[in-house]
Amino acid sequence: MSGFLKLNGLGKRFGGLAALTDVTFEATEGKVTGLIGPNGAGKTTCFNLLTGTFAPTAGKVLFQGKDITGLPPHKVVEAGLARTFQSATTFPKASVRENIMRGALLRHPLGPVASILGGATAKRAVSRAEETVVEVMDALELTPYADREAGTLAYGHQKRLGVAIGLATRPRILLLDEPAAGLNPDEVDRFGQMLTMLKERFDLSMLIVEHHMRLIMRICDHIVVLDHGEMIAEGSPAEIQKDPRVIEAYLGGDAHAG
Amino acid sequence: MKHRAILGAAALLTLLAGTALAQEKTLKIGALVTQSGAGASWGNGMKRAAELAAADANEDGGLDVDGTKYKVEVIAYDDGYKANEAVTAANRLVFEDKVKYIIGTVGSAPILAIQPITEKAGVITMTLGFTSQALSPDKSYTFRPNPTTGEVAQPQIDWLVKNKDIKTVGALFPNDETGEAIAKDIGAAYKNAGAEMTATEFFERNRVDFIPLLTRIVAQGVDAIELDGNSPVTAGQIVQQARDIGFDGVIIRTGGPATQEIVNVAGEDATEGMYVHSAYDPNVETAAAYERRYVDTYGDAMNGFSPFFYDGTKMLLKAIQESGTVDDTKAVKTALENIHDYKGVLGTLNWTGKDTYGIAHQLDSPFYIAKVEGGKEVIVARCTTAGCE
Amino acid sequence: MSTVSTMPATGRVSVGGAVFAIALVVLALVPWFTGSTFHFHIAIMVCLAAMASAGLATIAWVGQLSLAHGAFVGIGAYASVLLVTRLGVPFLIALPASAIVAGAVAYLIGKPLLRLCGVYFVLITFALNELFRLVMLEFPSVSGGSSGIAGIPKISLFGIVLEHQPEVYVFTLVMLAFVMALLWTIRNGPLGRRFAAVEENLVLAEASGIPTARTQNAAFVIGSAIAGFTGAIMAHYIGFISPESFAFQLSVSYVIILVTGGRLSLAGPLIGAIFLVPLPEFLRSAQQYQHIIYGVVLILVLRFLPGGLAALPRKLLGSERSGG
Amino acid sequence: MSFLIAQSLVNGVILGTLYLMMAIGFTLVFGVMRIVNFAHGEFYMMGAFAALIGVTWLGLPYALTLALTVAFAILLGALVERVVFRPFRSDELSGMIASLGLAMILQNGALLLFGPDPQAFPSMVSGVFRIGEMIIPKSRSLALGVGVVILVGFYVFLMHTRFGRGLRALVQDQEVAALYGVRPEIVYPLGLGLGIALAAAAGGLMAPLFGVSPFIGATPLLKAFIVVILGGLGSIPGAALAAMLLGLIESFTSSFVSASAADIVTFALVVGVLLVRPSGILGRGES
Repeated sequence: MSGFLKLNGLGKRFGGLAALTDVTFEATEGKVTGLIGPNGAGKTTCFNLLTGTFAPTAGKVLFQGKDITGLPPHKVVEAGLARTFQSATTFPKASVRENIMRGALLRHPLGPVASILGGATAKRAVSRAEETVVEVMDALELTPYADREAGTLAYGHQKRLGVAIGLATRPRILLLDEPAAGLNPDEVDRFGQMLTMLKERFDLSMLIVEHHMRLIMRICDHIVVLDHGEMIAEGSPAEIQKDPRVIEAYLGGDAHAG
Repeated sequence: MKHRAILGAAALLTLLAGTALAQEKTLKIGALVTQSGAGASWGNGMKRAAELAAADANEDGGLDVDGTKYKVEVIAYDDGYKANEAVTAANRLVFEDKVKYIIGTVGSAPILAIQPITEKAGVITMTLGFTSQALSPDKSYTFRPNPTTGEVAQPQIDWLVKNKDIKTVGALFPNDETGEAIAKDIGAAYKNAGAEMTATEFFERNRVDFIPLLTRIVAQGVDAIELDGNSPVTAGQIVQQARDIGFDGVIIRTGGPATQEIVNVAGEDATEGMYVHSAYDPNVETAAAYERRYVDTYGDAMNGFSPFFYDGTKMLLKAIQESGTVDDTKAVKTALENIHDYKGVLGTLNWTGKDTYGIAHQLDSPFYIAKVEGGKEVIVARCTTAGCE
Repeated sequence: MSTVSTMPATGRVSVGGAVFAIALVVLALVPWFTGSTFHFHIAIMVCLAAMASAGLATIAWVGQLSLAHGAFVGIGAYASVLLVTRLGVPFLIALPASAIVAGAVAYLIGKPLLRLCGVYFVLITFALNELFRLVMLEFPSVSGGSSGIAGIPKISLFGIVLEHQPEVYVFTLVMLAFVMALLWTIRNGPLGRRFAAVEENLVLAEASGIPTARTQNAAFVIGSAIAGFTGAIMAHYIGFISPESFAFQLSVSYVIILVTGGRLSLAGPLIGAIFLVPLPEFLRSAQQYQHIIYGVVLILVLRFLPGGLAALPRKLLGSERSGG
Repeated sequence: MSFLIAQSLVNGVILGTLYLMMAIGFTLVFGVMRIVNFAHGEFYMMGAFAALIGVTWLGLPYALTLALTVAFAILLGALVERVVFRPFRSDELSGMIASLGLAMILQNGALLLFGPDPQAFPSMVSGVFRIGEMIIPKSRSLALGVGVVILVGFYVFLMHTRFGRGLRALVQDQEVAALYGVRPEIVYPLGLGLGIALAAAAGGLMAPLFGVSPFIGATPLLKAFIVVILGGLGSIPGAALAAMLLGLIESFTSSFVSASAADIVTFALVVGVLLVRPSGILGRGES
């Protein structure tokens, strides 16, 4: 296997402090990979290294055989890795439709003259991107709110809009940063179902960082566990639940068995 | 919006009131001076000089021009020492207020910026701006009623170099247009007098710490330090800091009357034995009287340039009377040029500058070299442009 | 507005827009009604301030602020004056050239600096404005040093010299219309969409595939080029420039105009300039309070009218919508 | 030559201490409130005027005047935070523009009250210390001594009091600070108060050396800017390093080359640091 998304000996130091050390795993194409660990385990750091927010101090990230280590976030997205944010993150002053459009236009690039002055080329690009917008809105059940200002939506809808913007960039893999944060148990369940549906409909792979164990155990095919910046276990949900190192890490730290 | 409307109405009323007053013949003089920011002390000195001169004329029921009495009114606008704002104010004075005479500007940049307007419109300006470009034959409506370094430096420096046996001089100047112009004049004057300005430093106008610069100058073993071109406070700081690091040579201020402020800042000990340019002899009663009147009227210390502009405005009013017209500025200009041996508060005044500027629009007034003793000026030599003794 | 369906709908305010447009035209004609040369001069200064502030607005549209805007006006002014007086280039060529010079300098500065976001960039532009002034003072052979350059030739088009204020006003008005039209086009095109995305949420914009640093630099370059363009016209109208003419205070005055007018709307700089440039003429009697009034107005507008005066009608009508 | 080097060293340290007092207050206000305070220089100016009023008008002892100035500045800071900055807590850009407005109000208010003319400040001490060939004016030694005492006091306060720890937590991370029970209603006003008190203290200390006028705030503000750009915004160790570096560079370049060279070298350094390490020597960056 040439590898889909591969982390190879990834490490990050802030000043003298190691936030992440020698993390190596692979997210397989067409699967959902979970990244878990207690607070301060380095999940967010790992996520930020993958998405280009920070450059790693050691190791490599390979995506479909291509080295994407240290690329800026917009290049990472262009390579086919879209991300969502922990809190509801939207363009608050634009409509839902416009929010998604801003993601969708990534796949319809323009030359410098057309991007400054607009014109027929630019209009064509927009109308082509419109197809993606309609499809994504439909998939995330946001069509009824198409013309609402994003900042006025309910929290749950804003979170869905966040996923919609990511999806509109037509990624191969969607990276989700604690998608269940701030949702009530009912919403979490529905969110889980929606993710499974999206995975089929858009032929996606996923990498999820999450605290919410029930969600993780239900939707993940493969789980990676971090503690104190190091990888302590990896395997199927069933294997992970039995792994003594994982249990110890969680009991010793701050358990989240919600 | 409501407030704006009220403001507008108030402005309109003021305008109407203005027109009503204009029935009794008004001679409007613009004062385009710096009233905000660091140049404001000069600007106030000039504006108030014009006001005091106007008050003199109005005391006798107005300025008598060919049988008609004119009430003299000073309209003051601020230029903030900036060229752009000076152009706006000049446009307003010339085209809106229809002013034919302007006292101003303070700065060199503003005068150069407004001259295209004033010269074209034939508006007579009296500027303080030290730049040599302010006066030239093709700018025939601009006068400068205060001596600049170019006028006073040579005779004073000749005298000091000879009498104090000075061979090398160090000097510090602000790196603005005034500083650079003065540095050039002073440097040449020392050279002509047979001395050499061996150490010259330029600094940002806001600088307050001179010890590094003085350390360098003093290390070169200069006989004297020149302070001309610096504001009174800067000069005071330089004196204090120079004495602090042990400089015991002569300190000279060839221009810029400000001895009292320098003594305030530096203290009597540090200033003892300094040689300064003085615009007037305290023994000349008219000059002292003007200063008392200024202080009594405004409650502030008088800026050293104010008496020049008082005399300058008085000369301008006299020229208007002599030409018999308030509108024909060409005639007024000629009359002003032809004033000789005017008895001003500072002494006998004349126009000079034909050789330097190509036009005799530069005031020539008596001046003095004084030595500071116990914080007070003591006149040691009297000077004209021809020399000191 | 635009035919692009996904842009925020502004059809509702089109009546207001028409009223605004008519008001602008009437205001632009005021000097001819009064016939006062002084009013023509003020009108020219309003146009120049609006133009420069529109450049600053472009930078504000990506959520940035440049405190070196005055310096870019200065770069344009010096570029044009040197081209015209030293190389004998016609003004009509020197004018776009000065915009290009200012834009190029902005590009070189913005490229490394716009990797830093937020206030850090502002802090640095503050220092850059000062650096411009010091460098110009250091090279008197180019800049005329602190004495500046006087006697700059007036604006001339195809051999016709614009001697009088009304002629200069017409020219400036046309140039302002040109700049505003350009900005309108940009705002409603793909780049404007990116600007809005970056302004609203920089991190999300980057994660949506928008190269935010490059987008911000594009806005900085365009805005600074407009500043340079303004500077060229200003220099040839005023006839005098010196490093002090483009000091920090000039940058601050553009910030005040922009914030008061409305920093995120297209009309903001226009409205700000129309209100604030003539204001000192009304405040002559309260001259010493003038700057205090500016300071208070600035804080009050930020606090109670964050969209500036441009947002006032909408606010009064009780509508919560922003943008436009 | 060795005399010049030693003398420049002493001058540079004195300048560096002044810059440090300005920059630490500035960077603290940024760290706590995320506001780039353009009015910081005006608080230096107000400190100088407060000292002038205390010493020459009221005839109070210098030390008491300085203490009162600091107390007054803390109260003023708390007031300014409430009235001007509080509404802009989540909006860095608006807060910064508001501080521009505040600076205009303060400077022109002082102009209205005291007039444009610089005021003379009587010397507190006169004479010099001589160490070998080296000369240190006593007035500067006094300013240096008091400045160091204030800075050390501030350091102890920041490192070893509950409130100081709260401030540091806030500078590190707003959310973490909330977890540790740092209450913004108290910490914000006092943070701003402390920041501007340092500026006012610097103004009061430097008044006898450099004079007093409504316009004296501009230079210290610019120096504070340069120091935090060099050292990294929000970094106190960075500010300390950069302030000393700036003081020494200015002093040595002024003494060995020229004053205008000192300005150019300073700015060249700023540009150089920005190109190589845009977030400052010890800054954490923000991208």
